[in-house]
Order: sequence, then C-alpha cells, then structure tokens
Amino acid sequence: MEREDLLILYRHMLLIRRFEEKSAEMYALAKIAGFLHLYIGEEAVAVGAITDLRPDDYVISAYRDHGHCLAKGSDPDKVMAELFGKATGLCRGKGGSMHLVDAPRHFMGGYAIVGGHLPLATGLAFAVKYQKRDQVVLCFFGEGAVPSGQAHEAFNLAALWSLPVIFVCENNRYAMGTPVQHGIALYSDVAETARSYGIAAERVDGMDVLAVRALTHRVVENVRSKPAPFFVEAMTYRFMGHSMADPAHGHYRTKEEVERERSRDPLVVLRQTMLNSRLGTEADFKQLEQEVGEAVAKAVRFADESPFPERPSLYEDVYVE
Amino acid sequence: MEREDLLILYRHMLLIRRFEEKSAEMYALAKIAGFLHLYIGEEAVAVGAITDLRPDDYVISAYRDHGHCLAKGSDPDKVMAELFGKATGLCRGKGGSMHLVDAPRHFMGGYAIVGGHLPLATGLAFAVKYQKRDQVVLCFFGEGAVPSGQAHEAFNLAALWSLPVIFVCENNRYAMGTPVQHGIALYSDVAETARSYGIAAERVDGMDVLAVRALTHRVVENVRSKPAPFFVEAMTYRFMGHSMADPAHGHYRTKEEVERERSRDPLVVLRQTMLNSRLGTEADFKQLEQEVGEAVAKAVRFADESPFPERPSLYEDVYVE
Amino acid sequence: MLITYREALNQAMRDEMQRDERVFLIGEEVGYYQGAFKVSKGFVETFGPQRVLDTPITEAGFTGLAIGAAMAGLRPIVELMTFNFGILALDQIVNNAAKIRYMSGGQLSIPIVIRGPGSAAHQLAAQHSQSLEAWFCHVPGLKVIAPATPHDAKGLLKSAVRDDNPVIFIEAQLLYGTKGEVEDGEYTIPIGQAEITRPGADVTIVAYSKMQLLAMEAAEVLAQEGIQAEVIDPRTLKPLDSETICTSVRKTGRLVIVEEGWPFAGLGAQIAETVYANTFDYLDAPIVRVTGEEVPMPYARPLEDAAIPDRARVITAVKQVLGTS
Amino acid sequence: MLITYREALNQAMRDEMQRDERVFLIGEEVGYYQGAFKVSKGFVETFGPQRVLDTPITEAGFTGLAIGAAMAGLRPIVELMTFNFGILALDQIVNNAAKIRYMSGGQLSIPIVIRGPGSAAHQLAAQHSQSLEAWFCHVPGLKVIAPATPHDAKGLLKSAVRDDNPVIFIEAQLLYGTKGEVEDGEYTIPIGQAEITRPGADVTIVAYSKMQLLAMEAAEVLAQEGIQAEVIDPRTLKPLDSETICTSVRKTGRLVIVEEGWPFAGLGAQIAETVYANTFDYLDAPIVRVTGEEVPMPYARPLEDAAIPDRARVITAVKQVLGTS
Ligand SMILES: Cc1ncc(C[n+]2csc(CCOP(=O)(O)OP(=O)(O)O)c2C)c(N)n1
Ligand SMILES: Cc1ncc(C[n+]2csc(CCOP(=O)(O)OP(=O)(O)O)c2C)c(N)n1
Ligand SMILES: [Mg+2]
Ligand SMILES: [Mg+2]
Repeated sequence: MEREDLLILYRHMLLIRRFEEKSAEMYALAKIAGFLHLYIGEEAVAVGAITDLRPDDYVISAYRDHGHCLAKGSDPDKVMAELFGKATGLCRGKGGSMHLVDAPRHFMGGYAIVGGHLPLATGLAFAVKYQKRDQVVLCFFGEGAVPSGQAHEAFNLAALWSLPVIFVCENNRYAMGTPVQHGIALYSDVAETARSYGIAAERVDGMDVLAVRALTHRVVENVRSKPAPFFVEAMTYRFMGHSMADPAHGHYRTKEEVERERSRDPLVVLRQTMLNSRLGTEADFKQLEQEVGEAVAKAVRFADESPFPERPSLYEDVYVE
Repeated sequence: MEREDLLILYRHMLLIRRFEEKSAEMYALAKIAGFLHLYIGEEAVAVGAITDLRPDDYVISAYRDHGHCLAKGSDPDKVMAELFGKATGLCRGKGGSMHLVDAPRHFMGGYAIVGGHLPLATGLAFAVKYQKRDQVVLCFFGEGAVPSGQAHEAFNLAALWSLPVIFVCENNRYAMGTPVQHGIALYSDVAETARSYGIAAERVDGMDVLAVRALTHRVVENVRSKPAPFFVEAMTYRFMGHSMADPAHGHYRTKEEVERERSRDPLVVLRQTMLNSRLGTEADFKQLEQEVGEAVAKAVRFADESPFPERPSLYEDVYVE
Repeated sequence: MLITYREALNQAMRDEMQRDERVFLIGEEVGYYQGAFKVSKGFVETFGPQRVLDTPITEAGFTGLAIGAAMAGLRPIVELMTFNFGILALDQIVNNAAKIRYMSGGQLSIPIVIRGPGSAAHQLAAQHSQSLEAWFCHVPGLKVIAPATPHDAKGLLKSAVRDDNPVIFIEAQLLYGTKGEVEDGEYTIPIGQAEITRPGADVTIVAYSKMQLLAMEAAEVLAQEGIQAEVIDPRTLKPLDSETICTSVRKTGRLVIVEEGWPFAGLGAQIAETVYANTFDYLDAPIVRVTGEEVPMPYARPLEDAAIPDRARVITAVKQVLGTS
Repeated sequence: MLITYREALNQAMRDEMQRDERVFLIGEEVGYYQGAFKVSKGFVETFGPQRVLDTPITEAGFTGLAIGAAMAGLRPIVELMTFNFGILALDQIVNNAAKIRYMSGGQLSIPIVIRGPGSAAHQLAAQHSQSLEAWFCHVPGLKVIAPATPHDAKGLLKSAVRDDNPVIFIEAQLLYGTKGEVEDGEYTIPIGQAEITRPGADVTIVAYSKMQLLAMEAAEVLAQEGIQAEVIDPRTLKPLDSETICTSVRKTGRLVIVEEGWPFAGLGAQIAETVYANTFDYLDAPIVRVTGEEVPMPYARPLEDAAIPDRARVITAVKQVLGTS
C-alpha cells in the first residue's frame, strides 16, 4: 500500500481513538449521558472494513457505533453534538450515542437491540438487489449477537436469496461480562454458524487494520460483482469496559489480560509497521496527532456551543406528515 | 427384533393411521373443526422414536401431534373427544387438535407457533438435569421450524448446557406449500444446522420404523447416560394436505410425487418386512385391523356421546387459584 | 361491483404494485401458494418472484428485512399469515419500524404496510385466535387500520401503501369471504376517518372489523323495537377519529363499544376514556363495553361462541345503556 | 431496617431460593456479573451456577427454557436485563406461559416470575426506555406487579415466587437505589391489593412504580396549598384492585391517574374506564390522566424530561380536575 493510504488509515483510527477518549471525558463531566459504549481497541475493524467502500455502500451497526460512523465519513462535529444531545447533532439530539444515523453518507444507524439490526442489513441488501444496483452492505455486530434468533433468521434469508451483505462479527470475546465460551456453543469457531447456511466465512486479525482491509477489499469486490453474503469474524478486543458503567477490567477479565491485549493496540501495530517499512515518520504521526486533536477539540466546542433541541421538536419526526 | 415387538410397532402405526382417517371423516361431518393436521404417512417417526421410551420420558410436539400423543400411550377415546371439543377430552375440550396434552403420560403438548416449543423442550431437559434425574426429552418439529430464531436459540442453549433433549426434525420436505429448498439455505443437509452448535446429528429414513427405532434407541440410551442434545433428521413425507384446508397435492407437489411417496408407506414397508421374514402373517394383520378398527370406532362413539363443556368451564383454568 | 373482502385486498395491492415499482409483497406462502388465505391470488404470476417473495417461517427476519428495504427506499407490503405470528416480529415493528424515523431525527422513513388477519376464526384455539390491536395502537410511530368492508379494505389498503409511515393493517379470516359493493376504478380512503355506517339518535355503537357487522345486525333488530342506534366504524384505530365518535355521543348521550379482544387494557378502554373525557357532560349513562371474555380462546365451539361477542350481547348492552334492560 | 429497592429484591429472591430448591434464577449477567443492575449480588457465590444461570443473549430461548422447566415442576425466576428485551420473549410469555394451563385444561401450570426493569432511566433513548405494562396487562393468564417501594418490592416478589401462575414483575432502574423501611424477617404482600399511601378527601391520585413517588411529592406540595390528595398505589396492575380505587373516588369525586407510558391504550385508560363505569354518579369532573408523551423516547435530556411526567404536571393535573387551574 501507498504511504498516503496508510496515513489515511492511521488518521481514521486516531480520530476514533481521540474522539472517544474525549467522549469519555465529556461523560465524566456529564456533558454526555445515557449509555456510552466505547470502541477503543477495536478501531482497526471499522477502519479496515469501511474506508475503501464506495460512498453509496451501506454501513449499519449496533450501539457501539461511533467508530463505524466516523469511518464512514461523518462530521465529528455533528457526531459529538449528537452525543451531547444537541439540536445540531446528526439526529437532532434524538438518537444519542447508540443511534447515530447519517443517511446522506449511507450510514444507516446504530441499533441497541442485540441482533435486531441484522435483518435490517439484509433488507438493505435486498433493496440493492431489487433495484439492480451494485452496492454492498456492511453490517457490524458483536459476537454476543450470534446466538440470537434474529441473527439466524437474517443469515438464512441472506443466504437463500444471495444478498450482497457482509456480516462483520466483531469478536471481542465478551458480551458485557459473558465470555464467548458461555455464550456460543461452538465458541472456538464462530464463523461455523455462517457456514451452516452455506455462507462463506473467514476469520481475520481484527487488531491489524491492513489484514482487515485486505480481506474486506477482496470480499467487497466479490460480493459486488456476484451478490452473496459473506461472514467475517474479526478477532478483536475492547480496551475499556462494556460501557461507561462497567470498569475496564473486573470479575470477568483480569487486569493482566487487558494489559496483554493492549500490546496489540491497532494503532501501535500500524504505526510500527509504517515506521519499520519507512512509510511513516515520527513527524507524520506527530502532525496527525495535532490535526486530529484539533478536530476533536473543535467537535467538542461545536457540541458545547450548540443549542439543545427546543420543546416543539419533541413532537416532530414521529410521523411523516 | 421379536415378533411381539414388531406387532406392537405395527399396531401403533395402524392405530394412528386409522384414527386419523376417521378424524378426517369426522372433520367432513363437522364433528371436528378448526385446523386439523394429519400425520398420515409419517407414523414411523413417532412410533419408532417414542414406543420404547420410558413412561417418564418427556415428549413434546407441534400442531401435527396426534401421532406423538397416541404413540405415548394416550387413550384414543380422550384424544378423539378432545378433537370433538368435548368435556371428556384430554384437555376438557379447550386445546383441540393442535394442543393435545397428556401430563400423566408426560406428553407435554402440541404447540402451534412454529419453533415456539423448542425452547420449552430445552426447559424440560433443563429440569431433568437440575433435578439430577435421568429422563430424556423428545422434541418433534417440522423442517419448517429449523430456520426460526426460536429453534436456534434453543439449539444453542441445549448445546451450551449439555441438556438431555433429542430434537427430532420431521423433514417431510414441505412447510405448507414451501419446499425445503425455499426455506432452508442448506436444505440438502438440514442436520448441519445442529452440527454448527456442536450437536451430534444423524439422518434416518423416516418411513422405516425399524430404522427410526434403532437410531433413537441408541441415542436415547446415550443421552440418558451422558446428557447432551442430539439431532435426528427423519426423512419423511405427508400423504395428505398440510391441513384439511389444503389438498393432498396442489401446485406445490404433483400427484405423481405423492403417489411415488405413497409406495414408501411406513405401514406397507413394515408389513412387507414382517411377511418376508415370517414374523407376521396375513392373519396377524387382519386381526390388528379389526382390533384397531374397533378401538377407533369406540373412540368416536365415546367422543360423540360425551357432553360439550359447560359455560362455567370457560372461566376455569385461566389461573391456578 | 360486488366483490369479496379478499378480492378487494387483492385489487388494492395489485393496483399499487402496478402503480409503483417500489412496492413488493413478502411473506409466507404469498407467492406460489397464492397466500394462505388466497389474498394474493395471481400475484406471482403477474409480478414474478422478484416482487412476490415466499419466505421461510421467520417473522422477525423477513419483517426486519422489509423494514431494512424500506430504509433504502422500497415500499414493502408484509403479509403476516396471521397477526398471532406478528408477536415474533414485534421487536422489529416496535423498535425499528416505529422508531427509526424518530431516532434518526427525521432522516429516514419506513413506508411499510404489515397486514394479515387478526382475531378469531372458528375453533383455532388459544394460540391462533387473538386480537392484538391494542398493543399496536399503544405505540407512537405506527398507524393502525382495521377495515370491516370490501370497500374500506380496498380504499384504506391503497392509502396505507401510499403512506410514508409504518401501517399495521388488520384483516380478519372470517371477513375474507364477505361481499360488498366496491366502486369501480381508482379510489382511496383517508387514514384516520371514521364512518357513520348508520345514523340514529338514541344510542351510539362503535365497532370495528368483524364487530362492525355485528353492530349493524344488532342495530337492525333494535330498529324493529324502535331503538335508533347510530353505528360508527372507526376504520382507522390509530389515529382514532375521536371527533366523529364524540360528536355522535354528544347527540345520543349513550355509547356501546364492541370489540372482539380481551377487555382489560383493550382498545375499547381507550375509546371509552376518550369519550368520557370529551363528552362528560353529555353522557346519560356509563358507557357499556362488549368485549371478548377474559380467557385464552378455548377450542370447543360452545365455549368459543361464549368467549366472543355476538349480536345478542350487543343488543343487551344497548338496552343496558338505555336503562331498558 | 432501611434498605434499597435493589436490596429488597435481593433479599426476597434469596429467601425464596433458600426456602425452595425448585426456585432458580436465569438471565443475562445474573451470575458472575451480579446482575446488570446488581440485583443478584452474591447469588452465584451462595447458590452456585446450577441455580444462577448466565445466559447468552437469547431472550426467547431462555424465557422459553424457563417456561419448559416450570412445566416440569421447577419455579424459575427469569431476569430480563430490561423489559425492552422482553419483547423478544413475548411469544413465549403470551403464547406459552399465559396459555399452557388453559390449553391443557388445567393439567399443567407455569409458576414463573419474569422480572426486570421497565420504563425510562436517564437518556437511554427510544429502544431502551419503554413502559410496556399495558401489553402484559391485556393478556389473560398473566399477573402483573409493579412495586414502588422496597417494602412492597420484597413482599410482592416473595408472593410472586410462591404464586403458581406466571407473574410479570416490573421494576425500574431509577428505583433500584431508592431506600425505604422494610420489616425484618419474613413477610409477604398479597397480590392484587392496592395501598392507600396517603389519605385525603379532596382528590384521588392513582400512580404506580416510579410515578407513585411523584404522586407523593405532588401530594405534599398540594397539602401545603390546602389540597388533601388521597394517593393510591395499585402495586398489582393485574388483577387490579379496582375496589380500593373506586371507593376512594366515590369519596373524593375526582381522579388523576399518573403513568409513565404512552397515553393511547395505556393502562391508565383502563383504570379510567373502570372508574368511570363504577363511579359514574360520583364523579364531579372528568378524570385527568398524566402520561408520557406520544413519542418514542428522545435522547436529549431536555426532550426526555419533557416526555416523562414530572411533579409539576401532576400538580397541574390535580388543579385541573379540581377546576382550580
Ligand atoms: C436483545 C438484547 N438483550 C440484551 C441487551 C443488553 N446488552 C447490551 S450490549 C450486550 C452485550 C453485547 O455483546 P456483543 O454483541 O458481543 O457486543 P460488544 O458489546 O462486545 O461490542 C447486552 C447483553 C440488548 N441490548 N439487547
Ligand atoms: C411462527 C409461525 N408462523 C407461521 C405459522 C403458520 N404455519 C403453520 S404450520 C406451517 C408450516 C410448518 O411446516 P413444518 O415445520 O415443515 O411442519 P409440517 O407442517 O410439515 O409438519 C406454517 C407456516 C405458524 N404456525 N407459526
Ligand atoms: Mg462482544
Ligand atoms: Mg414440513
């Protein structure tokens, strides 16, 4: 890959990382409330899979959705404003962290019922095929969604009807405090689920943005030219707690485990690759830090200065009039 | 197998066959109403799987449940009375054809939401294990239930917790008018679904009662001694329409196909085996016909002469007081 | 022309699919089987399997798929074989279809119709005989329609398909074969408008779906006894045309509400509450509700008959509200 | 002793599990995580993983499993992480738990408690902030409880576990941390009994769960203005103790009903209808309902605050019903 491309990947991951670190701060300051699920540690999956999609390809996600939204190109100002619940937010303050939507960018939303958005993804893919277009749909979800009935019904329909949807399972090994081996009978090979529907599936190192990118690039082109679902099991890890209400490590995983996984930090991994291959310099990274830092600071400023939605907006958007 | 055993198997299948033929007549006479789903053609599955269970083993089924109920030893009089909606019926006339229950015989019911009873079966098995007992649970369902989310959630739980439940998929190749290849992505190997949960699975000829019996006998003993789910895919065929509202053959299958399958009639198959091996004589079969004919006639008489439930019973059994 | 309710639905969907390529029909047995109740007769032959989709038994899956397709600009009609199975799709309907517009701050909309038979037929027992309209009516973001006649079925289904919101369209197995006059050619009926199906001055009867037919029969009998009932069919259950109902009650001073579903927290409770609150000074007697009994539906015919409102009970209720019983 | 609502629930379940081996707890994160809201703190340590079961995210699956276990004689307590996810288990609850006894003609019974938080917390947005009690109350075969205080939570949860019927037990995230006096030792509270939580002669306020706290606060403020409100907590929503409510309204002649859920076809409509029908001649003014707004729950705090009843709205409603606003 070109230096430019690598820098873009790094920049995207850095933006998500810094954006979320700042979100956590803002949560502590009660500028953000409700459930806030950070993606920190998992950035390589969203960035590797999304950044070379076409703008009209669809992305849909669960409640841990900041990363996917930003990777799809949403304006950080509007995303932060949404987290603040401001009228200038992506969703006018009505969705919040778990329900970011950016329709013009074909980011079709974050959804908070585990498993519930997989049928939606399948429907987006159905629409593509129905309209004889050639977009693909990327659907992100945690491994915790795999046993849910809605996921299975979606897999079956996608397979039966050869729909152009790529199911990206972000296997971070925990669903809240439930380790994958307590959630999924065949935990050692989650992708086997997909294969039992005749869906081709591959596992990828979700901490290595280049690996994710290489796999999805190939898969996207295949799916685009010959519609059929695909299942990616991205092995990843969340460095933070399940949400802000959950400590980073607790009864269900040790501090040591978290530390160990932090050594696979996707940002560190890419940076090292770039430095090693001389496709990036310390100066590059420093400059990116600064740019991204400014972008995030600007987003916070924008969010903070924006007005809250006014009372009449409470009753708007319930129905199309 | 002994001659006696074979005759018992034949008698059970014949009872179901004649009972249901009579039910169809009674339906035509409007003595029975609602949905009536006949099991004719599939008798070998219920009889092969159920008749050598222990009385305290559990059986649970879907709406096509007459065969399982009778094979578990329910009194044909009470079953027929239930179909007639009489106060003397198994369920006091409240359940009807789709919801036969015979608790003393551990026949835990017929259920009419496709897929909805698989979690119940898993729960029965859970209770067995919780109480450190050694019953097994046999759960019957059509292949149409396999794609349903509830089935998958049940498979996963049964596998995760090693519950003693045997899932018997009666693959009669149609869910109403939907051929299996339009319902299940991996239609050529439905049992693969179970394997993706690490559940052992086998396919069996569901028209051959001896094959079904041999397989389930082995499986039941294994499951009893070492609890874990098992999945049986019994290849079978229904000779009648989906319900009384559906013709035996229509747009979705040809008359020729039905005729061809009828040549595999499980009663004919067993009878031939017995005659060939001289373990049964024409006289035996004649006598069985007569016995069973009388039993069914008696059941109809009983049902016909029984009173309808009285109005106060409408309000009974809603709550345990 | 005189056609059945089933044919009226068939015509409405056919028109709309002809009119708009984005409309498609999806559900169990809707294609080659022509619909479990033959509502989509001839559809797969006319429109092909791309637009008439037979699904596996996965209500959450295919309803969710249709909602996703609506997000991308299509206009699905989902046929639920019966609304009993809609319970399995309820998360999709309530958490996605009804809320996506709101959560997205108006960026997305979900133009979808979810239709099929609700309520009891004959002796289908507890799991197949439910009237769940109150649940759907409770949810902001949904519209709910339950037509009683072929004419209304056609006009309202066409409106539902053209509406940009998720619409729950509740039919009835026992209505499919009923006949009625339907205008030739193109017409629609606005969502949210009740109809006074029979004028009268003595008492108001509100009844929808199958129960509307009972109410009309009861009104006939009552008329012979000199009691003039004004019968109203809300047709749309949400948004409810409370104005038409309240205007009538202000005139008659007395109201009977007939619904087939369970009494407690049924839709009739809401209709009653609305009327009480808006016509408090006009009511001459407490409103009387005629409802299904507070039991799961039994299979046996005599019990089932006792569990569902009939003409006699409507007549009794009217006499009760008139104080003449 | 003064304990939290959370501790009261914990004690009730602990007592019942100690008392009866057949009782077990099942749900997401109920074991090693101690419950998503820490209600089952210490349980897996005390009772072991055989009786405290962490499940995958499969609400239909594990609720159905628990119902099946109840069919075989066990007495499960199912914790739904929140009732929003209960929608996914609704088929199991409504078509199996509520109906199996009836369909079997009384052969089987389903002694199960399905519990967890309902209603909104703070800014959890549309899919996580729903008050769905009206749905459950609509269904024959279910009992529905929604306690407001630690005392009631403990006494009613114990009764629920001992009841031989399926019981829906609705808590609230925002109540878990609230404190109240709870009797030491063993006691139960009968299902189906309302409590007059404050006597008064001028107006009746009916409110349950979190809204009961609001009602009590409002009554305090009103008392300072000389208005004596009688506050009633139904505690059990089904079967509803309408006698206690109607007796009060016959005395005061005026009623305000407070509920957090959506207005249309909400439980308040049923309470109102019951009261209107039974106290028609005693009511001096139309009943006033205070409800959540007719919108999916927005995320932004000012909008969320506007969508949920608050003390001021209760006070305004009381003045409205008294004609003094
Ligand atoms: C149907 C449903 N049940 C329960 C929850 C509560 N819940 C929210 S996130 C979560 C864990 C999901 O884990 P996973 O899918 O692995 O995603 P991750 O959080 O690890 O990204 C649970 C149980 C929910 N949102 N929806
Ligand atoms: C959830 C649900 N959806 C739809 C139906 C309607 N329905 C009843 S039986 C049936 C076909 C089931 O086929 P299968 O499981 O193969 O069983 P078979 O009838 O062949 O024995 C359908 C669609 C239902 N009862 N439940
Ligand atoms: Mg996870
Ligand atoms: Mg079948």
